[in-house]
Amino acid sequence: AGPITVGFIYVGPRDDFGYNQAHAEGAAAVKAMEGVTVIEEENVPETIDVQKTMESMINLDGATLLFPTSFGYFDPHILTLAPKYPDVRFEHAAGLWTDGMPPNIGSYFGYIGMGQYLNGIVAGHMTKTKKIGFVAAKPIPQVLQNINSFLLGARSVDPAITCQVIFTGEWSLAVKEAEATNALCDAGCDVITCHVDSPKVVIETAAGRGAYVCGYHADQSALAPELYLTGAEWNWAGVYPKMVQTAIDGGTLENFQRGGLADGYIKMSPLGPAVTPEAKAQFDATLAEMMKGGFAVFKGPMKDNQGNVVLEEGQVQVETDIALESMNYLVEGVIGSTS
Amino acid sequence: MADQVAIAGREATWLPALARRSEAVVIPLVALAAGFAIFALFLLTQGKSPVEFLAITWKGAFGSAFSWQNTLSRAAPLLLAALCVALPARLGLVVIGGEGAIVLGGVAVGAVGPHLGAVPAIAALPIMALAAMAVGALWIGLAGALRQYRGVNETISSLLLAYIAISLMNHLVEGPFRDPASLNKPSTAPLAETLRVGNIPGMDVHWGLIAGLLGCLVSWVLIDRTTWGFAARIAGGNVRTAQVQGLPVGRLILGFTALAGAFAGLAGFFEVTAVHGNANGSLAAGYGYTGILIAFLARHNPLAIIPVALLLAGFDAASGLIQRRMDLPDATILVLQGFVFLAILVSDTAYGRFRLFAPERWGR
Amino acid sequence: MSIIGEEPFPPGALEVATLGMTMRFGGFTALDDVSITVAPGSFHALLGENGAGKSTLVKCMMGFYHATSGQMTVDRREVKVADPRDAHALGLGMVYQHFTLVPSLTAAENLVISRHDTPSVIDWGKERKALDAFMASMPFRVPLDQPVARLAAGEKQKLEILKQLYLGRRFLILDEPTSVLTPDEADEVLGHVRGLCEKGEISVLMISHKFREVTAFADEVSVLRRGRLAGQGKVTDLSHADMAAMMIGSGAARAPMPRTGTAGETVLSVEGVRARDRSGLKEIAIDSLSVKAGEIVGIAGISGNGQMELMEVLTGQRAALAGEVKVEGRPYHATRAEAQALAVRYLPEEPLRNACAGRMSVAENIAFRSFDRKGTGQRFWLDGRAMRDSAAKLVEAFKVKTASLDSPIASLSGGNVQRAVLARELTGEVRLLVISNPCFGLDFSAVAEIRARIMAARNGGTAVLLMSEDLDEVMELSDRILVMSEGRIAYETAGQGADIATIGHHMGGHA
Amino acid sequence: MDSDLGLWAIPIAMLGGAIRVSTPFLFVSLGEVLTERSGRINLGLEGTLVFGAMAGYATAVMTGSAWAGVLVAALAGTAFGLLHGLICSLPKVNDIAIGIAMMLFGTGLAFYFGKPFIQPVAPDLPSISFGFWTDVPQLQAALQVNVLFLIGLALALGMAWMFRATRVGLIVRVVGDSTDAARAMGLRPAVIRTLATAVGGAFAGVAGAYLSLYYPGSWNEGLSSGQGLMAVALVIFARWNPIACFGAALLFGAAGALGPALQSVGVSEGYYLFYAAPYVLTLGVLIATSSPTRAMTGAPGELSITK
Ligand SMILES: Nc1ncnc2c1ncn2[C@@H]1O[C@H](COP(=O)(O)OP(=O)(O)OP(=O)(O)O)[C@@H](O)[C@H]1O
Ligand SMILES: Nc1ncnc2c1ncn2[C@@H]1O[C@H](COP(=O)(O)OP(=O)(O)OP(=O)(O)O)[C@@H](O)[C@H]1O
Ligand SMILES: [Mg+2]
Ligand SMILES: [Mg+2]
Repeated sequence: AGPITVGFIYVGPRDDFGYNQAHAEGAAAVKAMEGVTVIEEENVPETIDVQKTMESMINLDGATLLFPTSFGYFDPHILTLAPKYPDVRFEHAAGLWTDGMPPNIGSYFGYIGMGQYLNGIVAGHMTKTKKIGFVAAKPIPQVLQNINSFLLGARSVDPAITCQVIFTGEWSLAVKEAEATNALCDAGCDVITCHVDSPKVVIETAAGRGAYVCGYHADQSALAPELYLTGAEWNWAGVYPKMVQTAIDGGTLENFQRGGLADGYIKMSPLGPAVTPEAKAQFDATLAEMMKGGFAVFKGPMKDNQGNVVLEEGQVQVETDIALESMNYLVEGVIGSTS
Repeated sequence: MADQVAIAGREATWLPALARRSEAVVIPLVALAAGFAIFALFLLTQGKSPVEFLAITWKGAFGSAFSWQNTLSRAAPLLLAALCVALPARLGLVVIGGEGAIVLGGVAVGAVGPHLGAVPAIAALPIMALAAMAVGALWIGLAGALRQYRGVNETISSLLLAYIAISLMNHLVEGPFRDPASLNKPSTAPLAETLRVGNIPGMDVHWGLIAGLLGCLVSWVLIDRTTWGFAARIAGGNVRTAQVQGLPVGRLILGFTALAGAFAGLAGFFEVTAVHGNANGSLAAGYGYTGILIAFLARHNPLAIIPVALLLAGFDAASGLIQRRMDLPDATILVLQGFVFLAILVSDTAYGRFRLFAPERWGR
Repeated sequence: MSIIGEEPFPPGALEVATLGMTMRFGGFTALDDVSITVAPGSFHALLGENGAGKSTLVKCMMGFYHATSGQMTVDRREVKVADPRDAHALGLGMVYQHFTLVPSLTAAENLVISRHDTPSVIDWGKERKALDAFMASMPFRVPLDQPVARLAAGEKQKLEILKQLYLGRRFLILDEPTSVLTPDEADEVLGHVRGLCEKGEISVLMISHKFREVTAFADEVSVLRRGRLAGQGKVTDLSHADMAAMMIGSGAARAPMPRTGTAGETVLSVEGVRARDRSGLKEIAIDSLSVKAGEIVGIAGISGNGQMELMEVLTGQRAALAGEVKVEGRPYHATRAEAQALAVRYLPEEPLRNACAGRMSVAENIAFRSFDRKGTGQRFWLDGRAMRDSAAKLVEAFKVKTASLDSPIASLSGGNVQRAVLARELTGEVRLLVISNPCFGLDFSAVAEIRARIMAARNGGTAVLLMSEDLDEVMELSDRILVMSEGRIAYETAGQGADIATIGHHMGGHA
Repeated sequence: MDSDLGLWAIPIAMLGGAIRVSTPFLFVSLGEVLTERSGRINLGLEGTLVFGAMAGYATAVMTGSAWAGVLVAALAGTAFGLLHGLICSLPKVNDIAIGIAMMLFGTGLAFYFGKPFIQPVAPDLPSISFGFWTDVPQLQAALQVNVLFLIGLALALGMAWMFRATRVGLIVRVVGDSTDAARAMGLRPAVIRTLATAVGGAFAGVAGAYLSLYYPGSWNEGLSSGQGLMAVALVIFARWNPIACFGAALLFGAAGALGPALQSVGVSEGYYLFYAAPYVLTLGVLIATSSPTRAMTGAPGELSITK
């Protein structure tokens, strides 16, 4: 196998302390490999622009492996282009490849909900008000799963804990994220995490109000060294070089690929100085359990916050369960609604 | 005033006419070059080669068949978005909320499309286009009506309406109109394959481009060649005069703002039918705002919109290549656009200064 | 600026003189070797056609323009005036042809800010006391707390003059100061100014087109023609005919306009019309007004008494709250179709502001009436060639001076804009012509020509409604004269033998 | 800690939101009031604001002083205002179009030079606690008032006084209302407009610094969501009156806090519609206070968009 050109496309700036930065760190790891040329483009919107960017990378730079990393790039943009360029491999984060889709598409992702469950455990130990908060962008399955996991982690400590969620409606909207964080603090939440593209604003604002924070996407401990508890991080730097190596070696990349803590897809930020020994103990124990694989956060009986039963007694959804990727409810104890 | 003589109308020959017309071409071109020149200095301060930059920009925007198609694809929605500004401008209205009409036009298609399964495509496509245009017309027409009947400044009302439209769009595609199967990207239900608008034969550019070009042409004919357009120009030139002449100023304002909105709505139609296949949050891509700039650069002349939109789309198309090849940040192209557009707009001051373009001052 | 170290000028009226003043704009000589002396305490009139160079001369004196050559002296000392500030420092002041008050500022604010020594922080309590004291010493006054935009034109003109006096000017230039005043008001204002001259407080140089005022108030007169000094003399030595001859050259005495035919059927009738005025606070009320074919009905009145609103009702720009306008017995709402069917035409005042689109070409402006007509039907496609052809004919017939048919109409001089508008509105059949101040700011020969055309239309059977603030014009043209005051028709008289004093009194609202 | 305020949470959150969010709107609109009162419109303040945010943040990172950041943001804003003012002094140049281009230009330069400053953390501007009298933590938080907010309030009052009772203020009004009158007074309208535009730019730069150095308090490319443009619109809403600008900015900030506050008390359906509240409210007030027959009161006579 000869030299190979790999393209990375980000929807925002690549150093956003968040989603894009996590991918860019993966790209940096690929760049360090022998015989690989990495090309990158940032701030590419989810319109015809991304189609043309991909084509431009293919046609003008000779890229044969693409990592368009934003959720919204998959349908229709990657699905449109893949049949046109059968020799190019499109690897998409979070997409849901199903039978019948072009074979040169791969969709990979990590079980980051596990990380939010661990966040929740620490939060459950640290909260005094028994109320924790979540700043969320949009009510899509991945976000709902994160919110639910966060609360369920906390409830594994104390079933009386509730989680308040506020949706900002956009993946990146600094002032609204700050306002949402303030509203959560006003509502009495004393541990806060989030799922937006760039958690910097949420972390800084919450810490400014004296709340504990749990990180997301990347390590934000530098932003609030005292109040940062832990965080659910992507570990693309551990994943991408392997995928690229497989491509160079002519091996086959899976169309559908997922991984968790055990596979090195995600990792947790080191526990912060405020974390109590009890919290650390449960965190460590659960983490060890998860590293064995097959951990289940969602176990019946379980109701959503409208009172409907979502999982029957005995029903268990382990981390690999594909049904988790179409979650459309908030569990009992989450204050908020999905629409 | 010895030089001003009563003249007969027949003096026009081709040379003075050409001279008078060429002013509007030569001045912007010189300004364009000047803008590039200033930007070249900027690049030098950044330790980059302007020559390389220019070569890459050319390559990325117009240097190959692929690049041309890249540019044309991006130009398609911009043409229609710019018309949404240029048409009311001929009536003296500054409408800056075209974005709202684009996104709501798209939502209309996303809402109507899935119910047209039983209708043959030949009828369904026009129905969807009409729905998009009607919603767009309503939205911008509302700004026109508020101006006409309530005296509300249309610049601010259209801007507010655009923000409202985007919120409404998000609400609808993530709420009432959401397809439950759209997981990670909340959207309306996907359009049937038959209801998708494809590419222009032989090109990798969708039909929206043709619609945009036709829109510009039709607008030009309307403004320049019909009595309606003439009436609108009178009203735009001096509304008091238009009233004294008994021209229906209110109807002209409503008509032109509605038409402008319809063009923007049509842009939304193509975004959904040709690009996304459903309506979702990506409809708010900022085309409406880019359209403002294009319309002003084109001095609200519908035909001039075409080259200006191509220039802008070309910059956009080249932007990625510049990032990748020259290791410059993506904002470089914004800086370039800033220099170029300021230069072109500043060149407005040069009109009427040169004897070369003013035949009546020749030989003096 | 005056030379440093020299003594200040003694108090009281100044003598101001120009010596061989010449001003060129590119190749065009607007002012050619003009020498004028205004004696201290004298009231000097400056006459001339439009474009003769009057404004240019005074602008050079005030430092707006820098004369190409020539000098200026103040109390026999040569002075250099680099900008208006220098002129002000010397005690020179000017009231402009167009108002230079700031509309949104109150009268008090206008006065205080125009002082050269306005303090950085204004103590309004103190200023008001000083202003009240100043006002008390004046023969006429103006409300101080109203924004100027709400003052009537007459009040604005008074305020302009008050402002100069407030600023302590000792040499005053007045550029057509009375065009918006009633004869009574004009007499009052100019009489007061003349009184100040006689007291030796100021000298005055007044630009005017009105011989009556020159004769009544001025001591001396200078006449400019095409930038040259065409004559000078004591007012007592000159007749109106002499002055007119100096202005337009070889004695082109005008024959009185022929008035032929008698009035026919009623064309326009206005019954019980009520409408809000601009401010929305007052109403205009026209109980009954009619104009017959072949008749000119003149409406006299000071501006701001509802003429503009009446014009707007007739042109459809302002909704009537009650009443009915009929043309040829049919209700009329001023739509384009009605105006075309009934042959109703308008000549609004300030044609560039109200009857033209400044940036559109002369040919296009001339086509405003007819661009959508094709014979008797409607036209959808524009016919550019026909527009140009007919514009070319009309430009020639009405002697519109323009560089080209494609020049923007805003680049034409005032008189030529009015000619172009006349060409448009007087072409074809005209059954009703509604006119407002057709000759405002135009010169002598242009005025004569325009009035002749209006008279010709009347003689041809057109019904003409003429609103004018120029009483002479109303007197000269009208068959019947109405006076408008406070939004109502206050007086009516036949044109023949009307008494100017009575009309003036009704205009002022006292009678 | 008694933290459950029930529905009281909403007005308190709106109060806090008004205080936190209004400052950038306030500064930009005050700057625009000054500029428009001089007869010029500057639609490009969004670009100035974004550049000010970047420049202020970068300076604070490099010097360690947030106030130095504010100063540099003001200077950068002055430079943009000056450029806009000088360009618009040229005959025939359209100030609306230049404003739109300046928006692009300022944003472009800010993004270009701002890349290295997305990551570093800058010191924040200080705030003053006015909530000492209460032990309701929400109220205490809401009454954390940044110094710039107070400066903005003082500026609004000061500008209102300036337009009424100082020579500078009257001169700006003269120039904005009638070029001819200004010339006749021996003023130089182009110079005065350019200076007013420059100072207006400085205000917008400070608005940007507030965003990056206080709330939300970091620099990234999505920092401004159109505050600069919206604030320019608020000026018309406030009828060119500085004190009304203060009210408009507060109202807008409070309306913006409504969405998150409602979600936090459990009203969470249709939050996008609540997010539209500031715009709907502004439009509603505008419609209610406009009239087709009366001209806009307070509009400077020389302003191109209201002519
Ligand atoms: N905007 C403009 N562009 C070009 N030329 C102009 C412009 N405005 C005025 N002019 C020219 O300046 C000259 C002076 O115009 P002005 O209205 O003072 O004429 P005037 O001497 O009063 O003539 P008239 O007797 O016809 O009123 C005219 O020759 C006119 O063509
Ligand atoms: N700035 C200028 N540039 C070019 N030509 C000018 C300029 N100002 C005046 N002129 C020309 O100089 C001549 C004299 O104009 P001026 O304004 O002095 O006339 P006027 O006697 O005051 O006329 P009016 O009665 O209309 O006020 C006119 O022909 C005019 O076209
Ligand atoms: Mg004059
Ligand atoms: Mg004139």
